[in-house]
Amino acid sequence: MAVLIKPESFNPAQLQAAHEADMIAASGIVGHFGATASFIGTMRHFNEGDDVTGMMLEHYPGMTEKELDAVISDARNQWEIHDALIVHRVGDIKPGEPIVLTVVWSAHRAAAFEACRFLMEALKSRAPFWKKETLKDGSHRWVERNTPGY
Amino acid sequence: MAVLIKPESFNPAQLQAAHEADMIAASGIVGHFGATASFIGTMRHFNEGDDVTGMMLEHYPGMTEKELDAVISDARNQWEIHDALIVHRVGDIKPGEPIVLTVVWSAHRAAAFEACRFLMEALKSRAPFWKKETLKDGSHRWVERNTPGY
Amino acid sequence: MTIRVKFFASLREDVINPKSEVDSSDAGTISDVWKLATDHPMPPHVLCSVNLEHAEPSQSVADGDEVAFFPPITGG
Amino acid sequence: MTIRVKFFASLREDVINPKSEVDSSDAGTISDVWKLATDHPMPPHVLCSVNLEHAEPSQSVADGDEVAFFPPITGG
Repeated sequence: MAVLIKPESFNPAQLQAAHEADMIAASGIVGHFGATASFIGTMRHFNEGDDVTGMMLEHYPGMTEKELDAVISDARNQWEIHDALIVHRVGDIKPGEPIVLTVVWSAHRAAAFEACRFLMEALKSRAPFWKKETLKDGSHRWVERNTPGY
Repeated sequence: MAVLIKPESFNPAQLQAAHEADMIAASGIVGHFGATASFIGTMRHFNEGDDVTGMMLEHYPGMTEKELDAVISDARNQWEIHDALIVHRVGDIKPGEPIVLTVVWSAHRAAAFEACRFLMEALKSRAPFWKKETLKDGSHRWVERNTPGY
Repeated sequence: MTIRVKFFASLREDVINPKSEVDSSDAGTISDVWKLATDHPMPPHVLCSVNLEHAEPSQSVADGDEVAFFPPITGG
Repeated sequence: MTIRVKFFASLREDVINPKSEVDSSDAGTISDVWKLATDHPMPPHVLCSVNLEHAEPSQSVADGDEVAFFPPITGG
């Protein structure tokens, strides 16, 4: 189980592969999970009908990590999962860059899919991150709310 | 939209990244999707309580591709998705190797999650693949049915 | 005037000496194709297809069709 | 005998000259902390935390606590 807060751009596939390699090495078993579900949230170049050229992601250091750890604990209480990874970007972000990665490894696909989605929804409602967008005309605005996920 | 049948072991992250790079190049836009959901099915070293040392995946060439294309079409009719990728292994497989990859790129996470899961469930019920397991004692058995996914 | 017949997975192993072609003038439905292709009784959970599309055993077949029989699908 | 106070995101920009510490002997609840830290009225959708955990404005605070105020969360 791991939570990473990244102030620089990250490669989701690389972090997922590295975590998986560590997990396999730690268990000493090849083939102990059958299902891996992952989600990548990427910065779009538009939002609410406007062109967005950049974004600043603020967070509350300390509380962020605590909430993300709690989100993973909650997932473990609800589903049988082998491992989980949450990576979240902070700081200045450009369109096309990944913002968030959630991955769940499980024996079975239902648990992997459901827990992975749960991680995303839970972090979006609980983890203290805030987005400030830069629009095409150079103006800034705070994103006021998240879109519903279910 | 792409469907790949692989007779050799494949790297899911690499194929997902390659497809995404092509998609971005084709659209000419960076940041036109916000959500990428993916699922990897991996061969486990156990099933139904027994140690499994290998697996042979048979399929019905021609029908397989047709059904997987239809599964993607059905997903596009139900959700707004930018792109989708299905990769499925055939032939002799070892524990720890990926069997299947489904990826959906969308503007929104609900569509990405739901369509990705739909691809998996639909292919498991429709695409003509059959698994034959090799057990630890050298005996073989056909897998009789898939586990329910919802 | 033939219908091609294929068997997959456990059926391919279990059905002994099946015909790979049957005469289309003798076969009205997929069930008929089974009976012409093999002496085995058709197992209860067999799935079938005509020309690469899922089909019911009662479905009609025609000259040139490819009919396949297979056990429940276990991919993914 | 102090409570540390933090404001995040749009609140950090909107609340002018907030105090970063208030006297814990004057503050019974999180709402009291807001009133001691700034002259602004508390906006309707403000969220708050005590010691890095989500909390309600009516929650009690104690000496040494860290209280934070922030707008609706928009990560992920």
